[in-house]
Parts: sequence; structure tokens; C-alpha cells
Amino acid sequence: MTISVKFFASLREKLGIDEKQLAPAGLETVQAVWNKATDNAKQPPNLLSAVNMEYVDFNHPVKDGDEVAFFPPVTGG
Amino acid sequence: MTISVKFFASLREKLGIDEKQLAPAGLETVQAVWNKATDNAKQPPNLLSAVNMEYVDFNHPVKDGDEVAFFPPVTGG
Amino acid sequence: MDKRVIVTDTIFDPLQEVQRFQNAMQAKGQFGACVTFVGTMRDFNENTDVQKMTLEHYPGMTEKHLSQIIDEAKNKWDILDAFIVHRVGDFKPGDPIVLVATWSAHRAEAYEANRYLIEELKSRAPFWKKETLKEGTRWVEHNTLA
Amino acid sequence: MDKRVIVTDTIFDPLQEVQRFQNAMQAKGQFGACVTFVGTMRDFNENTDVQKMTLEHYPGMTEKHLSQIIDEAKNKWDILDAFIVHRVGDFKPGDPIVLVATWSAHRAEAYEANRYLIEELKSRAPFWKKETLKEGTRWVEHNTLA
Repeated sequence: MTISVKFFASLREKLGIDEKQLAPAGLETVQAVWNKATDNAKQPPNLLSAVNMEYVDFNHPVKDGDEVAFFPPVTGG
Repeated sequence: MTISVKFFASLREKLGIDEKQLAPAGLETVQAVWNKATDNAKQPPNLLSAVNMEYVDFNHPVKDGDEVAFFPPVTGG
Repeated sequence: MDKRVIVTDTIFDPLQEVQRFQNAMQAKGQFGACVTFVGTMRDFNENTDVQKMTLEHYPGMTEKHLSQIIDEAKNKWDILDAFIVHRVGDFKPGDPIVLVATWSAHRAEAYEANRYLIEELKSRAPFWKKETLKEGTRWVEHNTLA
Repeated sequence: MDKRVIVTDTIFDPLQEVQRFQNAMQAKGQFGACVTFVGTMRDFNENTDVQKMTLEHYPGMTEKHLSQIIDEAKNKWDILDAFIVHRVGDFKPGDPIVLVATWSAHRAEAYEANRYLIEELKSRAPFWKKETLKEGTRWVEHNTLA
């Protein structure tokens, strides 16, 4: 299996990445997933992250099969 | 002209009076209008009164041509 | 401008009334928020004796006070428009009794003005409810609290 | 039971949606109060540059969080039901963006739960607004305060 990584909105456009599949080896936290998926890109202020569609912080553990998402502050409603 | 007196809801039913026209002579306050129109009936608790469709207390002055109304607490909405 | 206060003795469709009023609004395009409140007559679950409800009102004073309440809300909050419909006469369970609708640029004003209108309506507008029971009729003595 | 959360990329009629949901409700006859909030895209009075608005969302996470928010509201207040519709994709001024409807026996609960739902939706549901200007596009960075 893999870890699936998604980017949304301005972040998706800025990084030019919509979705990525990563091999889980060595990816123990959300932070590690960010570093790998974006090639150590600088994190914008107020960056949010979710694992399996729940908000988490960057120290949150990830495991094989997880869906990890990164996105800017939400502006719905 | 006259002073027009109206009664509403449970008060109208209890007194058996819908509307009365009174000669204004000697009727200087809402209280005096009540006494005359109801033949000095006892005032129920929480009785409300209006002169020309504005809430007033029983000491409020009345004059010829006024419409005076008495009614129980309101229960709309 | 459409009439902001309607007192009617026939059944009305609250959401259709909101749509109709909104379609005629001059402030269309300016409002970002619309809040509506609809008060409906509930079934008499606890009190199966009640067969009918009747609402008496003081014609003229009712409309005057509902208009005053709307003017007060417009002074207190930055709302674009407000609309009240209130039913009178005989009605049955499930019938809408009252509609309050408010429009504003931002949501806080529409919510707060809407709540103000219904609370003031309940405490000041001259309406009286009477229940028809099997054994006769009974006037509702106090309004339910929010 | 009807679906309590709808995310749609086509224009919707908020008051018709409320009526449709209400007609299918099991709790009919029990509710005395219905509060609705409709958020609408305003004209770009101050900013005539904006030609179009687009709403991106995170499919799946959006619906999950809107459902969670409704569950939270049901735990906090004694409401009978709640319903949320949210538009995504391209839309133009005057289009409804979001509908929140709440039903309860008494009015306080319907008002409070409704306000809770829209505030939580705004702060937690993964939607992002993008404006199309003459010169290109621009992401909205912060939500407007209430």
C-alpha cells in the first residue's frame, strides 16, 4: 500500500501538486509526509493538515494506507 | 364625540362586552374609563390597557375621541 | 416596496412568502444573509383534548406594533429588510402561525434582529390564543418561554 | 430519513430544499420552530473586478465534518432535525451558497443550534473560495467575521 497525499486550493496551485502516492517507509509523522511530498518546501503560515479526513497537527503519526491532506485556512459558508 | 372602549379575549368574554361608546364627561383617566365601562368591575391581575393603540398605565389621561382598550396578557407568536 | 407586515386569517406558506418578499426587494444583490423563523402549531401530544386553536387579535394595534418592532430592529441592527406574517382565526395542528424573516449584508445582524423581532412580537403584539377542548374553550394565559 | 448534508455543484433553491426536507421529516407535528439561514453571494459593489466566484472543497472530508457538526448540535441542543446544503464549483452574484435549517419544539434551541452550525461550518468545513478577476484569479484568504 501507499500513503496518499492531497493538496487543496492555493496550496495545490502554488506547489503544482494535486495528489501524490508515497511509499510509507520512513514516513512516521505528518511533518515527514510534507517534507517528502513537497521536497522540503517551506510551510506557509496557517497551513492545516488532516489524516483520514480529521484535523491533526504535524506531529500526528501516519501509517500505511492513510490519506494525508494539506490545505490553507478554510473559507466556506 | 365619544370615547370608544374595547375589550379583548378572555376579558371580553368574562365581561360580556365587546365595545362601548362613552360620553367623555368626567372620564379623565384610563382607570375612570374602566370604572364607567365595566360598572366598577374588579380588575383582573395583569390587566393591560392601551390608548389609541399604544400601551399605557391606568393613570394615563384620556380625551374625547380616544380609543381605550383593555385586554389580558398577550399570547401570540 | 412590499408590505412588511401581514396579518392573515387564512393558511399561508411561510417559505413561499419569504421568496415572494425577497423577489420584490430593492436590496437584492446586497444581502449576504437571510434568517427566517417559522413558528408552527404542534400536535397536542400531551393534551389530546385540544381540538382547535383560535387566535384573536386587536386589528390595527397589531399591525402598528409589528411595524414599530421592525423599525426598532432597523435602528438597532444594520439590516436591509425585515418581514413578518402572522396568522389569526382558527387553525389546526401543523399550520404555520408566524413567520419572521430578516436580511442583512452579514449574518450576525440577520440572526440577532430576527430573534429580537420574535421576542418582541411575543411580548407586545396583541394576539390571544384560545384552545377548543371537548368540554369547551380555554384561553391560553401565558406565552411559552423561548 | 432524508440526507442531512448535501454538497452540490449546481444552483439550488434553499427554501424549496427546506420545504422538501421538512415534508419528509418524521418529527412532523412535533416541531414548533424552524430557523433557516441562507448565505448568498453578494454583488461586488466595492470590487467590480470580480467576475466569478469558485468554491473548491475536499470531497468526503466536507460531508464528514458537516455531519459531525450536526451530531454535535444534536447533542448540545434539544433539536428534532437539522439540514445543511452547500454549493461548490462556479457561481455568480445572487446565487445561494449555503443553507442551514434547524427544527425544534421551542424556538431557543432552533436559533442557537442554527447559529452553531453555520459558525462551525465556517471554521471547520474544508471549502475554499477563489475569485476570478479580469487580471486572473485570487484565493480568499480569510473568512469574513459574522
